[in-house]
Amino acid sequence: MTNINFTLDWRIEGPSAPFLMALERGYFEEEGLRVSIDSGNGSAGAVTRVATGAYDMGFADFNALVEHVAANPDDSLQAVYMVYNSIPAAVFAAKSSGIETPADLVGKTLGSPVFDGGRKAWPSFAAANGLEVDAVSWESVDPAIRETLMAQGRLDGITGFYFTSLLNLEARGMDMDDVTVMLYADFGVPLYGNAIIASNGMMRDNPDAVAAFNRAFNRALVETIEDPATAITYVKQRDGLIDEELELRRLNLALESVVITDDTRRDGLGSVTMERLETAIDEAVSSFGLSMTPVAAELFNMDMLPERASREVPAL
Amino acid sequence: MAISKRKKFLVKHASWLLMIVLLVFWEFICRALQVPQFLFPAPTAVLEAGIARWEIISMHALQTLYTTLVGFAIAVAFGLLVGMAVGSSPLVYRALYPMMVGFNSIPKVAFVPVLVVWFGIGTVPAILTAFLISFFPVLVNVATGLSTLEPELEDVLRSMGASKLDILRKVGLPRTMPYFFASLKVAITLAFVGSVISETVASNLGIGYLMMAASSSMDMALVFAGLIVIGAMGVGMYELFALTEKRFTGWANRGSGGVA
Amino acid sequence: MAISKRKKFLVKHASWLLMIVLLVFWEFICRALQVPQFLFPAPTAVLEAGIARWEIISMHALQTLYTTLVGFAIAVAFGLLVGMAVGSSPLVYRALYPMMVGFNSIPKVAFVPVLVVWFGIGTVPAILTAFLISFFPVLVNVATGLSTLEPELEDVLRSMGASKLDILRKVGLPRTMPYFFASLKVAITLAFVGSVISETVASNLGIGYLMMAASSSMDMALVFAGLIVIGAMGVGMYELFALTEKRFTGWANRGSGGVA
Amino acid sequence: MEQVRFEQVSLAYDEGGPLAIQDISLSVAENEFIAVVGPSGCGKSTLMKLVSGLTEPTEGYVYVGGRQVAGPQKCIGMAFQASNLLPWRTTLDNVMLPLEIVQPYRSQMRRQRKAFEARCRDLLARVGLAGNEDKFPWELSGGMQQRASICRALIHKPKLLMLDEPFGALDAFTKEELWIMLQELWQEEPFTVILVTHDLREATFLADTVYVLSKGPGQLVARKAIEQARPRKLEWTYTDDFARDVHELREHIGRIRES
Amino acid sequence: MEQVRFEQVSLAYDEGGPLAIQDISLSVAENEFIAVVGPSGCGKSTLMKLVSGLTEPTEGYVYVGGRQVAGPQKCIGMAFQASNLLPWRTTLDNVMLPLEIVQPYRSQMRRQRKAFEARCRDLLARVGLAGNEDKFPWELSGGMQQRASICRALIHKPKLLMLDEPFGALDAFTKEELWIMLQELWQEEPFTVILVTHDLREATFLADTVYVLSKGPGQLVARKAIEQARPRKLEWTYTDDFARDVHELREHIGRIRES
Ligand SMILES: Nc1ncnc2c1ncn2[C@@H]1O[C@H](COP(=O)(O)OP(=O)(O)OP(=O)(O)O)[C@@H](O)[C@H]1O
Ligand SMILES: Nc1ncnc2c1ncn2[C@@H]1O[C@H](COP(=O)(O)OP(=O)(O)OP(=O)(O)O)[C@@H](O)[C@H]1O
Ligand SMILES: [Mg+2]
Ligand SMILES: [Mg+2]
Repeated sequence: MTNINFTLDWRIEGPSAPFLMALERGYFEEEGLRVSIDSGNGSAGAVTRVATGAYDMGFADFNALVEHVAANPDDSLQAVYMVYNSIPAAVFAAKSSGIETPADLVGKTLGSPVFDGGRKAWPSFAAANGLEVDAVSWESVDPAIRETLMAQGRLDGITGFYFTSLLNLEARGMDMDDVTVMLYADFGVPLYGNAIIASNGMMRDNPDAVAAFNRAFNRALVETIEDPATAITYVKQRDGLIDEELELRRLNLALESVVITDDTRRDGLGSVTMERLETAIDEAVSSFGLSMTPVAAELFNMDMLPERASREVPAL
Repeated sequence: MAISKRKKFLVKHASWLLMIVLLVFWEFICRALQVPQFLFPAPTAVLEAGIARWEIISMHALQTLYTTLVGFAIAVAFGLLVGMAVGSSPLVYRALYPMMVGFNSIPKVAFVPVLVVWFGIGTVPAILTAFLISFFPVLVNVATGLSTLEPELEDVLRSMGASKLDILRKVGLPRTMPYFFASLKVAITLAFVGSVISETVASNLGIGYLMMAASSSMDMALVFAGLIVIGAMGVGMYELFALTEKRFTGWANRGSGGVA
Repeated sequence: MAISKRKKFLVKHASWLLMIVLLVFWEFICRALQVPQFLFPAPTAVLEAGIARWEIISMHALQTLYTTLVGFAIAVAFGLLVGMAVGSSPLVYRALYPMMVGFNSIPKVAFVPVLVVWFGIGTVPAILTAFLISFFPVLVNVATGLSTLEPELEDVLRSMGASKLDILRKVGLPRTMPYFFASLKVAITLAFVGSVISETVASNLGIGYLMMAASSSMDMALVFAGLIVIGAMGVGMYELFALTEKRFTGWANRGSGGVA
Repeated sequence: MEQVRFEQVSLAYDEGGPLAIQDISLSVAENEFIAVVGPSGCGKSTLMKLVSGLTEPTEGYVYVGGRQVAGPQKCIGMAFQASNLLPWRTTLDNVMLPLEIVQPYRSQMRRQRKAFEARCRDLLARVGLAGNEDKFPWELSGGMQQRASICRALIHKPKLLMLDEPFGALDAFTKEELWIMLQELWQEEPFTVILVTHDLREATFLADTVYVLSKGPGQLVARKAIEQARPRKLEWTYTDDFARDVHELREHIGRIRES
Repeated sequence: MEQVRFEQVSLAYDEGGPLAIQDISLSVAENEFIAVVGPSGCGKSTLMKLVSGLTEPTEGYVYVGGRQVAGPQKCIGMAFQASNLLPWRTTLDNVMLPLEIVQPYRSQMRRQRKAFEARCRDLLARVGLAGNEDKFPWELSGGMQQRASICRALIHKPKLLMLDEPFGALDAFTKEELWIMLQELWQEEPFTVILVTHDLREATFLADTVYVLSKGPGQLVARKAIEQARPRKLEWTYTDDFARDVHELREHIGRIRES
């Protein structure tokens, strides 16, 4: 048995379902792994946790990984399974502010925390849609209140994770008919989303365990896609606090928007194409203003992926 | 006599009465201004949420209470010791004080990620954060109490040939008790803040985690129920100190009638 | 005599010496253990980052200093007033104290969103958070100082037919000064924590914002530079109090030689 | 006219506890100088607290200036047994204190600060504390503290002066000088004085009337008028006449102790 | 053998400030009973602090038991001018304090607590404080506090007892009783006593030698041996013999004041 401690990107929520399912159904154990899963504190924080060796593996933002490796070239962290095939970020804007298309954003005020993926990737979004980078002005606000401020009309729009902010806006009484949603992936941003990453030491000492982890996870992911409602029960089991209905919606939104995409239908779950990966890395480097460009092949390790057949997106 | 009895009753139950008044006021505001539930839920909603999930809440509350108390205990011991050093030695005073003030101006939440790397998430960082955030008031008050000790009282002991340690034990510390207990009231609140904050950043358990989880599922009533449980635990601890305080600082409170 | 002079020198410069020792130690640890830069940068790296960006840092630092000081000033005024009420009246003591302890056990960061919704992003929530987090130590210490006032001294004033207010002004407050200044040291650190925390939640300016921005671009050296600037401002404020304190509580510190 | 009046006053510090003084009735005329003597712990200081309204009687009534005492009085100067100087004020500022509190000085304080200060310095010089005005209380010797405290009781010319063993820590000569000083002040502008003392010579020399309290719960056991004319000279204390008066008081107290 | 010795001792509280005492040389034999008298503020309490090592002389040397004084002494019992009882301890516990600090009592404390307590109660009863053992200091009258403080100085049978105006707040009878008690204790098991007092009768009655200090910076101006045999009786104080001794001291002090 190999021990692996694993950190999630965020708190236990709907999208954590496949990880918890793999754990609860014993898929990890079957692969000879003893896995413990902890909640996280942000998808960039997860990179740090794994980089420092506090965790063996984690579920982290691929772009944060790019950033980390660019700043610390000696660290050879690697992504091994691309769970979110595209960055889940989106711009949400109030139609009442007259925003229907990206061009309408010019001169408007958007709010989000400085570390928000959507905000950081804004230059990509702007470039892809023919906007100046400083076309909008930003208010830095905590994730917990950006939707509130937008619902109150204090902000014209926000950036945020699609499946988080959407639900939050609804909960604050906004009608989705009054909101323009611009998912980055739909508006020409090629960035990838969250991936499973593995520490330096893991990749060096025990690559088999990493591959095994991926197999178990992949199995659970496929089953989650097939039956999200059952998958959510594992989340509820782990954390009695959650609202099952809400988390099921969140999970479904995540699956629909960033897990099941044209790319994954074509190449299977978890994989990337080198071509897009290189573009995505370049895009991240220019968007975040990084000082160097990490090598794509070193950032994502294709060898850890389960065989292609098992990664087929199930037909529903 | 009847008036005095009524007054006594009032004094005795003042805290409850005020609390009830405030709750009613809060409820009223929420209803009158139609404050949205996701911003600031009314007490009835909070109560409902609290009762519906009391088992989960109490599990998390116990964890928080545990980490808080351990961190607080370490903080009190450390604060007492360093406070004694600072209060008795001008050298230590000069050397340590500015440093400590500087250190304590820094939000402790900045250290939690570092603690997580060293100790993993969960109990240990919460304990350490509670400790780091709450030792300072104890230190400051103990140091102040000792350094404002009347030299006349010290002389009583010195004239008997008492050692520095004896003086500290027999005069310094008893004289410092009012300061010490004042600091405990501040420190316990900070200890709760510390462990909750650490839990929001790095834990799967505890009221801090509960609050984050609840807020990410937009259950503000539960968030507030968590807050209120923290507050209630704080009050509980306070009442405990108040009992002990009476024993140790009764002499100092002799002036103020019914207070101590 | 030579020894005493050396000792005086040591006492006078102790804080600098200790700080230098600690910095050297920190640098050594970072190098020896090869602590990764993104976790805990070495002082040299922090210094470098600080010098390279000093203009930006000082702009943010000024904002934080401003919000902190305003919040702190309100906290001191409020803490003094309520502390006086709590310290002089058993009824207020009983009614308010548990409530206050409960309230202060709650992490203030939970209120920032509410404040932001009411007052917008930026300065006002930072000031209010600094206030909310830092008034309690002042309140507790002032209340304790007043309630442990020696009745003999109070009687001196009462025998002249002084009003309650006179007694408070002429005996209560002067006697409470050592408590008050002790609490200022704690309160100022908390005020800094409060405004920084509020800035991390919602602001486009201030060290809190700077730290968030720096950490989101993984520039830990800059984060630590921010932390250190906060610490330094804390120490600066402390030195200011230390000067004032000497004037007001010299009488109480008469015992402890060079300390006050 | 009557200035102070006790009507069957008793006091127990703790409810239901032992009495500190018991069933005391006496009356002090305006501008009378009385002395109270009695064994240690008999309740003399307690008596003072009752007059000044710092404590309330458990039974009976106390009147000052014809009004029942309910709370602290306005027209009183009091020197406590322990000097109780405020440690954060210099000697001068301690003596200034009543002028900051008591009317009419209080409202004149702003304009006349300098004059008041001079007045305090004068008084301090009269009790031999010239040059110590800027010292803090803990820099004074025991006797010096006591003298400063007497100044504080006198400075605002109270209508009723209460002195609780004011000269206990002074040597015989200083003490006698202050007796003379006090008598002079009293004759210049008369006021009522209640003096608690252990020194029977002091009581005899200064007072118009001496009251003797019994041991235990203090009860009035004797009242002796001293008939000697004013101003009394120190030489009088060497006369047999004086010695007889002192001796009579002494016998009263001696009798208490035996009983 | 010599117990205490001053060699040209001067002391200024503030560096370069005025002297509190100046150029004092004296020596106290073992088991001698000396008294120090002098005008208020002349430096008597300062002298006591020097002997007990609470302050260091600015010039000169102080020896106790043949050793130069450097810091607090182990064999001393001291009653301060202000009683300085610890407010958080009951009377009994205040008197017990030395037994908790001083050897050999300290190490026997655990086992013999009961016995020590009984001893304290006995002593308290001897000074007339029976029944007040469990009161806190602020519940005692001034004179009662002073008596408790005397007990605290005596309880551990110090080799050198220092009393700074121990009987100042007591009435004449209580005072005389305590004189007798002190003399008895001293005769049972002799020890050295330094007594500061303003009462010349007290000094004469109790001391083997009386030292007179001058005003201002205290200097030794007279030393008078009292030849009367022990045990001295109170009756002696009514004799002309006694009166003459007292008068002589009085004249010494009188002369100081005039100069
Ligand atoms: N604050 C108090 N609480 C309880 N008991 C007290 C208090 N003050 C005084 N007593 C008690 O009341 C009695 C009288 O005390 P009081 O101080 O009036 O005596 P006194 O005549 O002034 O004595 P002395 O001459 O020693 O000063 C004493 O038995 C004392 O123990
Ligand atoms: N702590 C101190 N700091 C500065 N000066 C002091 C201090 N203590 C005493 N003095 C000064 O030293 C001188 C002598 O004081 P001391 O207390 O020895 O007098 P004393 O003879 O005991 O007088 P008394 O009979 O009034 O008690 C006084 O002038 C006093 O002002
Ligand atoms: Mg008295
Ligand atoms: Mg003295």
